[in-house]
Amino acid sequence: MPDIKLLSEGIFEIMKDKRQLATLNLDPGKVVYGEKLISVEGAEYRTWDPRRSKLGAMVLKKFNIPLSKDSKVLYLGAASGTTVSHVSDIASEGAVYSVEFASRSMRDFIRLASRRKNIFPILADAGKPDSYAHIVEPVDLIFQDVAQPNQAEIAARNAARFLNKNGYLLLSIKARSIDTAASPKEIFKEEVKKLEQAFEPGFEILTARDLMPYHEDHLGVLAKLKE
Amino acid sequence: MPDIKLLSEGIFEIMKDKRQLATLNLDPGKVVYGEKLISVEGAEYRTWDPRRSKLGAMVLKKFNIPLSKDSKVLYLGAASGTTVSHVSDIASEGAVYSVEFASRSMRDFIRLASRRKNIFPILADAGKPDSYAHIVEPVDLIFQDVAQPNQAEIAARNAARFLNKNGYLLLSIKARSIDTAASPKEIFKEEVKKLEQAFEPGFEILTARDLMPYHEDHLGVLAKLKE
Amino acid sequence: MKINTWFGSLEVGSGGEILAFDLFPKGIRELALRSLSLRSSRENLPPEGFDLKAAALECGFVASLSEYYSLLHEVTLEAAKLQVSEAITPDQRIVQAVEALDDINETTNSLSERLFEWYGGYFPESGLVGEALALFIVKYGSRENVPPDDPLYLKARDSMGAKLETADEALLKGFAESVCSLYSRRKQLEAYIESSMEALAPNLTTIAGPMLGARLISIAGSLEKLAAFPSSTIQVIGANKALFKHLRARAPSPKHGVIYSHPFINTSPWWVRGKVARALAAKISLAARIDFYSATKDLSLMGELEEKVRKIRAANPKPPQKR
Amino acid sequence: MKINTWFGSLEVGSGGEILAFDLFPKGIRELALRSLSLRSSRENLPPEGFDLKAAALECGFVASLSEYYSLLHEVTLEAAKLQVSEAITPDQRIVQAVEALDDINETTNSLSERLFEWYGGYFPESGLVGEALALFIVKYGSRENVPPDDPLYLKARDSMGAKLETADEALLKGFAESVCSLYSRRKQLEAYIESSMEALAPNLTTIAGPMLGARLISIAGSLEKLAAFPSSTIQVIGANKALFKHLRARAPSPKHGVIYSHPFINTSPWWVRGKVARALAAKISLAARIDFYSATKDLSLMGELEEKVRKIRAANPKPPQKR
Repeated sequence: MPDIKLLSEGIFEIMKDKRQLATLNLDPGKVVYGEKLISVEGAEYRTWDPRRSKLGAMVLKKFNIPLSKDSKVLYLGAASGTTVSHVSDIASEGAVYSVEFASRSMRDFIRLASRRKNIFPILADAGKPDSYAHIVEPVDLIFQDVAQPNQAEIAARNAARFLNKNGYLLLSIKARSIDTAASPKEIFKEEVKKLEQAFEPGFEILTARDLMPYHEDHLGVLAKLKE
Repeated sequence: MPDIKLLSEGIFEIMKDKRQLATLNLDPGKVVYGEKLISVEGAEYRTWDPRRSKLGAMVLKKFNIPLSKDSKVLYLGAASGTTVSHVSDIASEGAVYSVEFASRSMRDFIRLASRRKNIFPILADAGKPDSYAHIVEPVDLIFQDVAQPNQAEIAARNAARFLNKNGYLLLSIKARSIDTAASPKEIFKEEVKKLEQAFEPGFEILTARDLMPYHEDHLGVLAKLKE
Repeated sequence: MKINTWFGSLEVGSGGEILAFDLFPKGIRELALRSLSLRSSRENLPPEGFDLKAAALECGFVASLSEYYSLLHEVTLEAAKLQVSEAITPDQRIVQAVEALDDINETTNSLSERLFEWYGGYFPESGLVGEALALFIVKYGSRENVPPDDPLYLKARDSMGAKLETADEALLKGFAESVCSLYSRRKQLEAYIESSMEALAPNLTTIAGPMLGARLISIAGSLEKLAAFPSSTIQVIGANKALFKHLRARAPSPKHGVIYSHPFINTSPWWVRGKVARALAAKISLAARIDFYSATKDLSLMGELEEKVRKIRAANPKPPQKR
Repeated sequence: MKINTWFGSLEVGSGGEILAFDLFPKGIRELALRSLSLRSSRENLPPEGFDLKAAALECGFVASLSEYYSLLHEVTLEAAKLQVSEAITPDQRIVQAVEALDDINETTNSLSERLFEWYGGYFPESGLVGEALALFIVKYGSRENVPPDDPLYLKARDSMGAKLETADEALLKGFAESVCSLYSRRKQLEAYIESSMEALAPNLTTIAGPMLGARLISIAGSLEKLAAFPSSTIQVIGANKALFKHLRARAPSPKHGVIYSHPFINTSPWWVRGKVARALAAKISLAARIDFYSATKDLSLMGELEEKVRKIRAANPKPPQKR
């Protein structure tokens, strides 16, 4: 029988052939993006590939992941739902408001969302939080992976409107989407500074680590609102 | 008007935009493999790309090229005729016996041979010179580019049967076709030794140089029969 | 203060207490449509941190949290589906056709080469390539079937090609038919792109030609994005690799991307191509903007560009001297 | 001493002088055929350094050197053409079909993906892929044409896909037709390869199956070459990259190349696959040799292999313990 270790609420490490990250499948029997299903004593786990998920990589890079089974989450940059599906597994009794701007990705994401009651798909520009203010409630976590040059500003605007006082921001910064020419290190320094100071409300950075070897030139950031 | 320099009998360097190797076209107006035609005072030159021809590279690597307008040549490894066409230009009143083993290449080569009276196509294995002994006369030069592991032996056998006492051998050795694993330097040393000693008749090496930057891991060799 | 939510309009006091409300009917589709109509309203937004679900409970819109989430799930899903169904705009349809054409071109070339190589074993002297070869094979199969009145009769009769067996002939004919099908697909796609471009972007089509214009839209992603690009970007669209190299390693800035295929550039002498590309890109940018914002045809654009190119060429009759 | 030349048989003295001769008629084709027949003769070769053209002049076969060269040019050309026309042997025809099939597979996949992506904008819920999707589009075009008795009727009616305009429908139908044409081409090629393999190499076909057998011949270049390979080579045919790495950089030797697709290997547990591959390669090598040298079907081959594989599996019921 595979060896199972709890890494964080709802997030497991399963030892079967090799170490694998996994969540408990909220939609038993169904696979979302080609991942493996592993059944152990009646529970079904879905493996989670950190190379295909920034959040998965953050888990393995030992970030504190502020997610529990009744978390309310605003997920910016849902894409076709690879990572959202795991967030939905973890926040099984919570709510995952999932914003995605590309209608092509939303087409695929809808298939996932229609099978999971805790996902609320929103086709909108994450840079314009007003456009979904009539839908989204205050949340405990904003996860953001939008690959936009103004991502610090986007995070601040959404946090101002939706983030609870004690809530967290988890952010993935892709150096290339800020500036294709400058060095990733410089970019990261600059972006962290922007998060701290450039916009209202400012953030307090709790953790900032690159996501190597799972993602090249990506910085993961955990932050909360400045008091 | 382009500047023209004679490098060796029948071989020219034309300065037009850049330095270009060329021969006088024996088949005016016709192009063989996409090369350029340059007309100067009624004479038509065909440019000769050293990156597509071992012999062309040998010219630029300052090998003595023992070819004149009435040379008799045995060309082993004619392929589809890129280089043979230039040999045919140079030995315009001579004879180019052209051996090629692959019927697919011969199909293309026949198109070239049918337009040039001094080319005699022979679909045969260069390792079995007896099979064309009833056709080929004694020659002044054997040019060999066969990419076979036993190329030293092939050269010796053909030289024994067809090469004039004062004739020359021009050989291109591709390291990869001898051994894919050993270092090219080692291979070249070994092959030169074989040419000198391993088979009857032995050769005297006159020149041996790599064909960089035109061909990687290729050695060009000029040799004559031992006295 | 009045605020709009997905389930109704509320009148909220300064402490956040609900003073009055006007709830929407509970139909999924209707709620979805209302939700979509609220997207762009700049007024009556809920205040920061406003708890929508508590308000919905308080107004009696739903009886429980689980009803709230269940309804919101259906409504957001329906709204997203409605948005997706409207996402395929006329310029997106052109983009799809351009992408399909690229695939068709690539596969047609690869299968044509295979056919040439394969049939070459049986009739290497035909001198035919591409669609002409495919049509020939569909018509005759073996070269033995070429009749005396065909111009290729003698070559077929005297060919050094191998004899084509019946089973292989059927195979080659079938393969050639597929190749012909791809060639007619190419023509159909090109005709579609030409007529769609004329309707969607008449000015861009005049300046760039329908195929180049469509390719520019396709690489930009939409006509809107193309219209928003500065003309210096349009000049190098499609030269991504060279541009990236330029930004990273200070290599020379690329002079032109896909617009290189425009006859004004490729018929110009090399030393004025950069200048012509700059003029062309500026006019393309203008044309795309007119097309996006007004969609009326400006008949003077082409004449202005021709005049500009004429002047550039006249001012630079000779190549620059090498230093 | 008697010697054979392309223009006749000569009787030559010890000093090289011609004592007698028997010249061939001067017809080009006849001379070419005679020349070809002399290729494999091991006897009566001209001595080393013998001057053929001087002899031809001396015997009066030609009146001048220019006549000699002109005639030899025509004769060698004709001989080469005759050889080329006979080069397409039954195994070469199979190789051509395998190469054509590879091209068809690649293009079919790429166009199928494009069709899936493109039509997905109009009916993303269809759940169809590949040929089934292409056939569906050829049949119905827009999802609005799906009749109530079709199993996809409800999904089509409620789809979030965009409305498909007439012009785009025609485009998509045409594209789907081309894709269908490629799928039927695939089937035709596979059927050809199966029947040709059964005729050319019945034993190889029994052991490896027709498609894998054909692929092995194709990569080897011919049945003759495949029959000449040691079984250790057959085991790794198609694993060129891994093999090269092994030779260059002392990476582990690859265990199997294209034979990996054989059911005996891919249904075996991973820890016996290397052993099974070795047994299979040995039997394939034997089969190819029987096919090349005798072409009679050996009915015991398959039973022997099955027995061998059974034994390997029985002897290794469990994975090796990790150290």
